[in-house]
Parts: sequence; structure tokens; C-alpha cells
Amino acid sequence: MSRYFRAKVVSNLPLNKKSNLLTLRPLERAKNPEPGQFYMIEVGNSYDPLLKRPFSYFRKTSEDIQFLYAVRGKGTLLMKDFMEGEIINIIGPLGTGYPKPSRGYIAVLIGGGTGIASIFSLAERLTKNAYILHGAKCREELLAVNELKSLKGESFICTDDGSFGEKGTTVEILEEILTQNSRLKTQNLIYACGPRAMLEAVSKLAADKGIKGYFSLVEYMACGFGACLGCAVKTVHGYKRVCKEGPVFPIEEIVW
Amino acid sequence: MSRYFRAKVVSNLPLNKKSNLLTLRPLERAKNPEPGQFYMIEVGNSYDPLLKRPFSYFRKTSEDIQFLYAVRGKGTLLMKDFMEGEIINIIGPLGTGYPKPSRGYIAVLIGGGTGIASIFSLAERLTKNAYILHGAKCREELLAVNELKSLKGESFICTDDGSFGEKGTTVEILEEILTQNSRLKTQNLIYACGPRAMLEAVSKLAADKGIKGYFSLVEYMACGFGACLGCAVKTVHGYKRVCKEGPVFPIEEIVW
Amino acid sequence: MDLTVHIGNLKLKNPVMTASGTFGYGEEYSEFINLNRLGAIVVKGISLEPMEGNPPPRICETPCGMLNAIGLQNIGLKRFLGEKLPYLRKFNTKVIVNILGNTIRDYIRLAQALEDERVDGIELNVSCPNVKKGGIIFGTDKKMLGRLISGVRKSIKKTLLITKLFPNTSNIHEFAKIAEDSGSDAISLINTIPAMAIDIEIWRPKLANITGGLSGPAIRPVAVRMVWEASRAVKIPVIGIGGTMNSDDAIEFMLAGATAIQVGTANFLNPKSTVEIIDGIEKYLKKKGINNIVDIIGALCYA
Amino acid sequence: MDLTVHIGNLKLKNPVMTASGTFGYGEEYSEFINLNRLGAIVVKGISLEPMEGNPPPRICETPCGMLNAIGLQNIGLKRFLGEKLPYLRKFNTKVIVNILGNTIRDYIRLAQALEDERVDGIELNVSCPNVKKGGIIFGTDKKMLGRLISGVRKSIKKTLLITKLFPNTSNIHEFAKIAEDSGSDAISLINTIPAMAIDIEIWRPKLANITGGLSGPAIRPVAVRMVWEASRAVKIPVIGIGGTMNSDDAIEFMLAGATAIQVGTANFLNPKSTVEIIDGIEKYLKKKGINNIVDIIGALCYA
Ligand SMILES: Cc1cc2nc3c(=O)[nH]c(=O)nc-3n(C[C@H](O)[C@H](O)[C@H](O)COP(=O)(O)OP(=O)(O)OC[C@H]3O[C@@H](n4cnc5c(N)ncnc54)[C@H](O)[C@@H]3O)c2cc1C
Ligand SMILES: Cc1cc2nc3c(=O)[nH]c(=O)nc-3n(C[C@H](O)[C@H](O)[C@H](O)COP(=O)(O)OP(=O)(O)OC[C@H]3O[C@@H](n4cnc5c(N)ncnc54)[C@H](O)[C@@H]3O)c2cc1C
Ligand SMILES: Cc1cc2nc3c(=O)[nH]c(=O)nc-3n(C[C@H](O)[C@H](O)[C@H](O)COP(=O)(O)O)c2cc1C
Ligand SMILES: Cc1cc2nc3c(=O)[nH]c(=O)nc-3n(C[C@H](O)[C@H](O)[C@H](O)COP(=O)(O)O)c2cc1C
Ligand code: FES
Ligand code: FES
Repeated sequence: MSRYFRAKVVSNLPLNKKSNLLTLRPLERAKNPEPGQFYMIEVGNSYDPLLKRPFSYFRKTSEDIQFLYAVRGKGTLLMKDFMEGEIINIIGPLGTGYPKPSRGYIAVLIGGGTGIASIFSLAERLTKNAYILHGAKCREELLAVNELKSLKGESFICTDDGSFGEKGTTVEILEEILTQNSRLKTQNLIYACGPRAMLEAVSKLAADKGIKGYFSLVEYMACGFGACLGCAVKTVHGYKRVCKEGPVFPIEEIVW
Repeated sequence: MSRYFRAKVVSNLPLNKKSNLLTLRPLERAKNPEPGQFYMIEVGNSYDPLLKRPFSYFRKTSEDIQFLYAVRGKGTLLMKDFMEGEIINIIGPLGTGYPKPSRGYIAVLIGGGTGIASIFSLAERLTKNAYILHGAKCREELLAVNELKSLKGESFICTDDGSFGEKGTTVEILEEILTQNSRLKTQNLIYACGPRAMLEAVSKLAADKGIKGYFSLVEYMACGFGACLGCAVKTVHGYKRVCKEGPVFPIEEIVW
Repeated sequence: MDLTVHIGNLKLKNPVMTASGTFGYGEEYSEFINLNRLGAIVVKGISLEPMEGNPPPRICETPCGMLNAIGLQNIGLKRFLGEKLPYLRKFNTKVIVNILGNTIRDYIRLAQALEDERVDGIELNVSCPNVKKGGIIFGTDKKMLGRLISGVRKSIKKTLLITKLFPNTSNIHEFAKIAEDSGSDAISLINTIPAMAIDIEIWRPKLANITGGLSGPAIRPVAVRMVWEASRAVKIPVIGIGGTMNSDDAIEFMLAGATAIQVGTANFLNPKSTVEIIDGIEKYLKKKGINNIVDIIGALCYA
Repeated sequence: MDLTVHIGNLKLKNPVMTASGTFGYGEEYSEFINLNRLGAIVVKGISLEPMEGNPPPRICETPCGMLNAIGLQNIGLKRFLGEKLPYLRKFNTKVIVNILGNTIRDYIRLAQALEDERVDGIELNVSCPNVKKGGIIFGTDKKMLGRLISGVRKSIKKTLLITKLFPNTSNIHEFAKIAEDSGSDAISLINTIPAMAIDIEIWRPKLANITGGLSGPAIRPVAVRMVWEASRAVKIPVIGIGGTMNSDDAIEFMLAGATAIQVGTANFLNPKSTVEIIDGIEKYLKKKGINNIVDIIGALCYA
């Protein structure tokens, strides 16, 4: 069961102007991913672009692996052209995912933008005592809204411009939640993935309130499996590889 | 009416295991090509492959330009993936095509393999006194057999292994034709495009019999419109550009 | 919006020039673009006598690049002046002539003849990797380079003198400094990188000349680094060359320290590249709210 | 079919090695391929003391290539010997250790310690472009390079000594010759080419280190040319490195004169690259009816 395998594109559906839902079916036996893990996806068959691109898995069904991706640069632009039936090479599952919350903890999950992909994989596993926050700039950039509704935990959706859900940022909602169940605040456990600005704000809030948690970080990657040392991020224990020790790190260990 | 224009893929149909018929519709007003001219076709939208690839036009219909191409390397492999509706950049018509035979001359046209594309554009214009020879290794590699039948001139088809048409090479048929109408042999005029070995053999035959004619040559090209000097071939008048002074050269001027 | 840049005494209406050897003598592109729009046209390298160039094959493709060994084929000074320069003169675009010789005397004679004809600038090709006798020794030998440049400098009065540098060195800043100290008004870099490809079916080099020069997007990161290093070493303007395919690439070179850029291989893929780059730069500046292009030259921020 | 090649006193079961810094300490690939199949494993550059490396971002992509400025992050000699070497020893594959130091003494201490542990070979990294204090001056200064190599040579007995050369020079054959004359058993080339990329949105270098080393298919034509030049200048074996993605590329290097090749960046795209290259070479030789791989080394035909 190799983590380097071929997969067939089952579908590649646009969710909004910028993002697609990609469903891949492994053609070989593949390992099951844990929440927060990711895959390196081949975006084309020339050497330009050269490297595979990292994507958190969004959902694992019995046969397929699903990804939510936004078009950002030339690699993701090529991914938009993936056609049903096309066969691509992928590597995964990779990295160290989210540790499960211990008993009694209330998990607060925050997915900013495409960060929801990584968060969703965890959200699906949590049966209770979970809040799931998803935010985006505007209605058109929200993702997986219906899927979020189907979760067991309580989900909150917000947009910067108020065009859907609450008007405001996930950080504002987080603050509210923490205030509401303030007696238990140190029993909250934050899980977040999203833009750097969001993570920094959440990190400050967490530090202020003495709440622990985990962030999934992004960094440019060449290999994705620990060999190139290209994806280093600074932690209190020195440089760590986002692709191996991460992408999930305890909030308090991250050096911004 | 720029020779650099966008065109839409109307169809891209496999003719046999190795070759396709590509039909492009210019999206801007485009010049009409002359027999023997060619186009530079963009094969992909990354920089690998980098350069456009040269292809003789096979047929010009009122709206479309058609090409016959064989898959040889990575550029033509990408061309096989051209999908209906796709838009690509092309440059052309380029180069100097075949001069028309003067009155009284019997044109003998020879297209070896995909060389038939270039030859066909001339064959279509000739109404009488023309022989058209097309050869390939085997039945599966013959091209445009039906289209050849519809021509006004007399056409001969041969395969090295005899799996279709006459068994033998175009050069052998050429010899027969020249022997049959030997009285007029200096009034024969040869036009040929095909593999180098074929052209060298035809060239020898033509020299022996004192027959004039024209070859369409191939050379690697970067620009196709005379700017890079990359496509030089040796002629008795020094290096000439295949893309500008050629691809068609008088047989006797070519230095092998 | 002001796209004007100055290279020595030349005022260019925009920083987009053509790279020698990739734009013929300009004519080949006149059906595709309005030549008046270019900052400058740098023509194919000219020698005193016509050169017939290398045998074919002269080019081949490599990943994101191409090799060429044209062998400096050119029509020679006389025919250039008689047949090509008059045509170029018709346009409101600066004409810079890339020259090459075997000796300092050759370069001087070329430069003087071109100054007499009032071309706008001379680019010394001391760096072409394709001919053994050619400029190459000047390009890799610091002393010779200094002597060549000062020789040419003294022999001409006011014509802009650009030295085009050879990329194959570990200390490009030293060569840049020598060019400056010897009287060059500007430097341009990089020329192609010596390279080679082999056809593994027939066990032969893909180029008849065995080696050739690598150009195209593949070399851009090397070129940007060299432009950055060179521009920090000298006060004269630096012209960035190497794999510029679009306006983003042009801007990258300018942020690294280039005052102007030359477009080479891109012209082959898309003969309209130069004007599309000019348009793209304008759009970028507008988006960024910058009125004067000189504000981005060397504007790279650190840490 | 015989794929065996000899590098100095080492007999490799095939010519496919891994390039330092792209294969970790081997372990990272053990789940993807059978490490026993490799000709040799060259591990990430080791220094006497652990190095923490450069701040991020450390890599970025360029056309058909990538830049890296890892900054020679490594766990240091002691932990390498304690934690990594025992693992590698379990395989029937030669282990070559890439080493780097600030002084000749550093290199000698590393080499001696590694010889004591009976590693199969030592590759001198005199050419890493990413750290100021590191080996770079050895790589571009002929005298220093000679002194370094003879110093190390004298300090070890029989361990294979490979010198890895710096590509940024106009005379690679001279560096190759110095390596040979100073007692190197083989040379390997090329290391990455110093390069740079800029994010034009934020006007900052894409790498925190500003410059980095270019690797990948983009550089292959440059590497093949240098291997060809170097292999004609020396009698010791040359190991070809740079943009080998598949067996065709490996064969290209060997035809140019390489006795073995190293696979670098390709491992990141496809962790099975090395074994697929071995299989591909075998297939190629079969198709060509060649029984012994040494028959293709330097077999390039001219004219
Ligand atoms: C562990 C991990 C999980 C990820 N999961 C997802 C996901 O589920 N959905 C999703 O849409 N995106 C995800 N990303 C980000 C995704 O990898 C990048 O958007 C993608 O690589 C961009 O490729 P490109 O070629 O389109 O962009 P490029 O042309 O390479 O660059 C365009 C822009 O994208 C950003 N970018 C490029 N590469 C990366 C990278 N490796 N990490 C972060 N940003 C990058 C840069 O800001 C750059 O300016 C994840 C990244 C990591 C590291
Ligand atoms: C004026 C002209 C007209 C042509 N017309 C046709 C045509 O109508 N139909 C057709 O199928 N082909 C035609 N060709 C050949 C066609 O251009 C090449 O087959 C094509 O460029 C190969 O591209 P590739 O990327 O697939 O091959 P590459 O990967 O570049 O190379 C694969 C092989 O193709 C051959 N090749 C590559 N480029 C050229 C080239 N420019 N000229 C000749 N051989 C080349 C080489 O032998 C090489 O080994 C023509 C060539 C020229 C110069
Ligand atoms: C086909 C070709 C011919 C060239 N001829 C010359 C020349 O005559 N003189 C010169 O100085 N540079 C010449 N060059 C180098 C280019 O001017 C330029 O420096 C190089 O191609 C890098 O830029 P690019 O990557 O944009 O092409 C030539 C390049 C190519 C591709
Ligand atoms: C991420 C990375 C790290 C590298 N680290 C080292 C190193 O520690 N020592 C060394 O000698 N070369 C190092 N190299 C250079 C490679 O060994 C090789 O020479 C270069 O990448 C060219 O080969 P390629 O194009 O196949 O990658 C490194 C290259 C990369 C891409
Ligand atoms: S991406 Fe290579 S080590 Fe993390
Ligand atoms: S292909 Fe450029 S001159 Fe002919």
C-alpha cells in the first residue's frame, strides 16, 4: 500500500468562481487519511509547473478522496482542466493531522476560506461538543455550506460583507463563543486552518484567554514527505517540517 | 489581417494510430495559404514545450484550415489532446510554397508519410496532367486515401509491405511513371515532401534523368517567420531559411 | 503615466528593447507590431564581413528553453548599413547595433562606422558562446574586456556604449565593474548560457556545433540574480535579459535593478510579445498606483 | 545485462545515485522504493555541528525548475553517525556522505570520522551557494580547492573521495583538472546554479535568503555541457547531476561522458524516480542490444 499512487478523476466540479470540488478515486489500494492530513497532487504532465501541489483532503468516502481547492496560480489553474477519467499521480496521506480532543473538551473548529477543507475532515469525526466556524469574504467565496449543515456539531457561517450568514469574521464569532461559555473556556480547544492574518488573530485571542489548540499551517513544498527540508516553519523547538511534523502544530509552539 | 491569430479547434480526429486530422477555424480574418505553405501551431499553454511547431496546411476550406499531423514527440503528443472548442494561437501562412507547373508540364507529386499534407494542398489545385504518389510503411500509416481519390490527377498509393495499394516505395512508382512517359521526361516536374531518405533517392533519380522539380524540406524551427536563423539549410547559394526562402526549394539547389 | 527611462544619453520611451539575434533586423516583425512602440531595437550581431553561420541543426528545444548555435550568421557591416539601417531609421525607435569582432581593431572599426551613421547605441557582444574565434575570450578575461571597452570608448564620441556580459562566471559584479570603469555607459546581461543536448537515439549532439546557448524562461532565475548582483556593483544602468516572456517577468528584472529589459526568445513564440509587455507594464503600474516607472527600478525590499 | 560501473575503488551495481539534499538520509524513501536497488545513496550534506538552516520561505518554483535555500540544515556529524548511518548500513547499497565545512580542518575532521565508520565514499560539497561562510570560496577559487582536496586526501586512506563542482565558472575543465591532480577519485557536477526570483506583488525575494540554487530540468542542458567538458579534461570518473528526470536524461549524461548520475529534484516529484530510471536504462540497453552499460559512457559521436 504505497503512498505514491495513481488516481482517476471522478469529477471536478466548480463550487464558485474560484473553487472546485475534486473527487479522485485511487487506482491502487491506498491508506486512509486522518483529519488534517494532506496529499501532493500532480497538476500537469509537463515540467512546467514542476512540483506537485499540497492539498488537505476534504472528505474521504468509501471509494474516493475529495478535495476543495481554490485557483491561485498556474498549478491550480491547470487543475481546473482536470477531466473526468483523467489519471494523475498523487502522494499521500501525508503529514501529522489534528490530535482528537480529549474527553470533556469543547472543540472550536475554524476554517477560513479553503482552510475549511482541512477543518472539515476533523469536523466530520466529532460527534458532539463542537462548534464549526467557516468564514469568507463574501457569499461567493463560502465553501461546503450544505455539508457543514449536515454535521453533528453547531456550525456558524460568516462573511466579511454580510452577504451570507453573520456579518463579520470567524475571529469575532470565536470571541463570542468563548465569552458565552466562558466558565469553561480553558476546556475549549481551538482547531484552525486559514489565512495567516486569521491565524495570527486567533493565536492572540487564544494566548489572551489561555486556551490551547492547533493550527494547520501552509508553506511551499517540494516533496511533501520530509525529504527536501523546504517547508520549514519556526517553532519554539527550532525549524519543523510542515509536511512531516506538521501541517498541524500546537498553537503555542508556533513562532510568528 | 495579421499572420499571428487565434483559432478555435473545430475537430481533432484520429486517422490512424499515429496521425490526426486537425481542423482549425481562425477567429480573426486570416490570409489564404498557397500550396506548400505552413503554420506554426501552439501546442500547449505552459513553457514546456516552449516553441510552436511547424505544420504544412493540408486543406483550406472556406472557413477552416486543416492539418494532418503525426505524433512524434512531446509537442505532437499534446496536440492529440486538443479538444473541440479549445482556442490556440497560430502563425501563418508562412514560407514560400510550390511554384505552379508551367503549361505543358506534367506534375509528379510525391508525398511520403505526413509529407502528403504539403503535397495535397498543391494536388488540389492541379486539374490535369498530374500524378499523385503517396506511400507509407503499411496500410495503417497511409493518410488521406479517400481525399486522394477525389482529385483530378491520377493517384497511386503504395506501402512498403504491400498491405494496401502497390507494394513498394514511391520512388519505384516514380521510376515507372518516368519510364512510361519517357518521351516527355524533361517535361515532367517533380514535387516531393517526405522523409529525407525518400527525398535523397528522388533527387538522385531526378538528376540522372535530367528532371527538374521542387522539394519541401523540414528543419527545426524556433520562429517560423525568418527572425531566428535557426532553420538554415545548405543550398548552392549558401544557407537559406526553410521558413522563409523555403520550405520549398528547387531540387538542384539543395546541398545534401 | 511615464514609462520613460534613460540609458546613458539615450531617452527611451519605455524600457522594452529587443534582444540581439531574436528580432532580425526589425523588418521581420513589422507585420506583427508597430515598431514605433518599442523602447529600442537591438539588431542581430554585425561583424565587419558577412558570416555564413553554423551548419544545421542550429537549434533545439530543452525544458522551458532552447539552445541555439546560429554561429553569428550576419550580412556584414556594409550590407547592414546599405540595406537594413535605412529601413530601421524610418521608425521613431532607437536603434542599437550589437557588434562582434575577432580583435579590438574590428570592434573599433565597427563602432566608428556605426557612429558615423549615427546609430543610437552600440552593444558589444563579448559573450557569444558559439564561435571559437569570436568575442568569447573578451567575455571571460577581465583584462581583455577592459582593454576592449576602453579602446572602443576612445574611438567613438557620444554614441551610447553598452557591454553585454557573459553569464558563465562566479563573479559577475567584477565584470560589471570593469565595464563601468572602462567607459561603458551601460551593461546588458545575460547572454545565453553555454549548454548542450544529445539525441540518445543516434548518440549525436542535437546541434551540429555540439554546444549552443541556452535561452528562454529556464534561465530567468539565473539572469535575475545576475542583474541584481551587477546592479548593486555599478552605478551605470543595467539592462536585464533572459527569459522575459511577459510583463511580470519584465517587472521582476526591474525590481531587481534593471533600468530596461530586452525580450529575446519570447519573440519567437509570440511575435507581439514586446508590445504586450509594454501594455502589461502599464497596467501593472496603474494597478499599483505608480506614475513613474523609474520608481520600481531596484525597488526590491528585503526582510 | 551488466549495469555495473566503477567509481574509483567502488563497484556500483548500477550508475544511479541520489543527489545530496534531495534524498534525506534515505529513510524518507524507504516506503516508496527498495533502497537495495540503488547504485549509491548520497546523503544530505553533513557538517561537524548541527546547522539549523535558513528561515522560510526556503523554496520556490521557476519554469521547469525550483530554487532552494535550505541553508545546509543538518543534524551534524554526531547524530548522523548515531542515528542515521546505522539505518543506511542495513542496505546492500553504497553510502556516500556529502560533507561541508568552513575550514580545511573541518573537512578533514569530517572525512576522518567518516572513514573510521567505514562509509563508502565522501563527497566534498565545495559548492553550495546558500551559505556565506560555507564551502563556496573553495568552489570558486582554484588554489583553495586544490589545497582542500589534497588536505582531505592525505588525511584519509582508502575511502572514495568525490569533489562536487560549482557550475558558475567559465572554465569547468580547469576545476575538474585541479580535482584530479589534487587526489580526488572522481568529480560530481553540477550543483545548483545561483539564482533568484521576486514576488512582484510584494516586491520581495521569493526566498528569505534572497538567492538560492536552481535545480531541475531547466538546468540539464547546462549540466550536460559541463559534464561533457569536464569528462574530456580528466581521466577520473565524472558523475553527472542536474535535471535528470528519467532514464533518457540519465543516458544523455552517460553519452556525454558521465560514469554515473545522481538524481535530485526528480525524487520530489516522484519518489520512485531512481528505480524507474534504473529500469528505463535497462530497457534502453536491451532495445539497443548493448550488454554492458560502460559501452555508452562517453560514446557520443561527432559529425
Ligand atoms: C498542507 C497544505 C494543505 C493545503 N490545502 C489546501 C486546500 O485544501 N485547498 C486549497 O485550495 N489550497 C490548499 N493549500 C494551498 C495550495 O497548496 C496552494 O494554493 C497551491 O499550491 C497553489 O498552487 P498554484 O500553482 O496555483 O500557485 P502558484 O502559482 O505556485 O502560487 C500562487 C500563489 O499561491 C500561494 N501558494 C503557492 N504554493 C503554496 C503552498 N504550497 N502553500 C501555500 N500557498 C501557496 C502563494 O501565495 C502564491 O502567491 C494547502 C497548502 C498546504 C501546504
Ligand atoms: C515546414 C514544415 C512542415 C511540416 N509539416 C508537417 C505536417 O504537415 N505534418 C506532420 O506530421 N509534421 C510536419 N512537420 C514536422 C513537425 O513539425 C514535427 O513532427 C513536430 O514539430 C514534432 O514536434 P514534437 O514536439 O512532437 O517532437 P519533438 O519532441 O520536438 O521531437 C520528436 C522528433 O520529431 C522530429 N522533429 C521535431 N521537430 C521537427 C521539425 N521542426 N521538423 C522536422 N522534424 C522535427 C525530430 O526527428 C525529433 O526526433 C513539418 C515540419 C516543417 C519544418
Ligand atoms: C537565436 C538566437 C540568436 C542570438 N543571437 C545573438 C547575437 O547575435 N548577439 C548577441 O549578443 N546575443 C544573441 N543572442 C542572445 C540574446 O540576445 C539573449 O541575450 C538571450 O537569448 C537571452 O534572452 P532570452 O532568454 O530572452 O532569449 C541570441 C539568442 C538567440 C535565441
Ligand atoms: C532541496 C535541495 C537541497 C540540496 N542540498 C544539497 C546539499 O546538502 N549538498 C549538496 O552538495 N548539494 C545539495 N543540493 C544539490 C543537489 O545535490 C544537486 O546537485 C542539484 O539539485 C542538481 O540536481 P537536480 O537538478 O537533479 O536536482 C540540493 C538540492 C536541492 C534541490
Ligand atoms: S516539503 Fe519537502 S520536507 Fe516538507
Ligand atoms: S525558424 Fe526562425 S528563421 Fe526560420
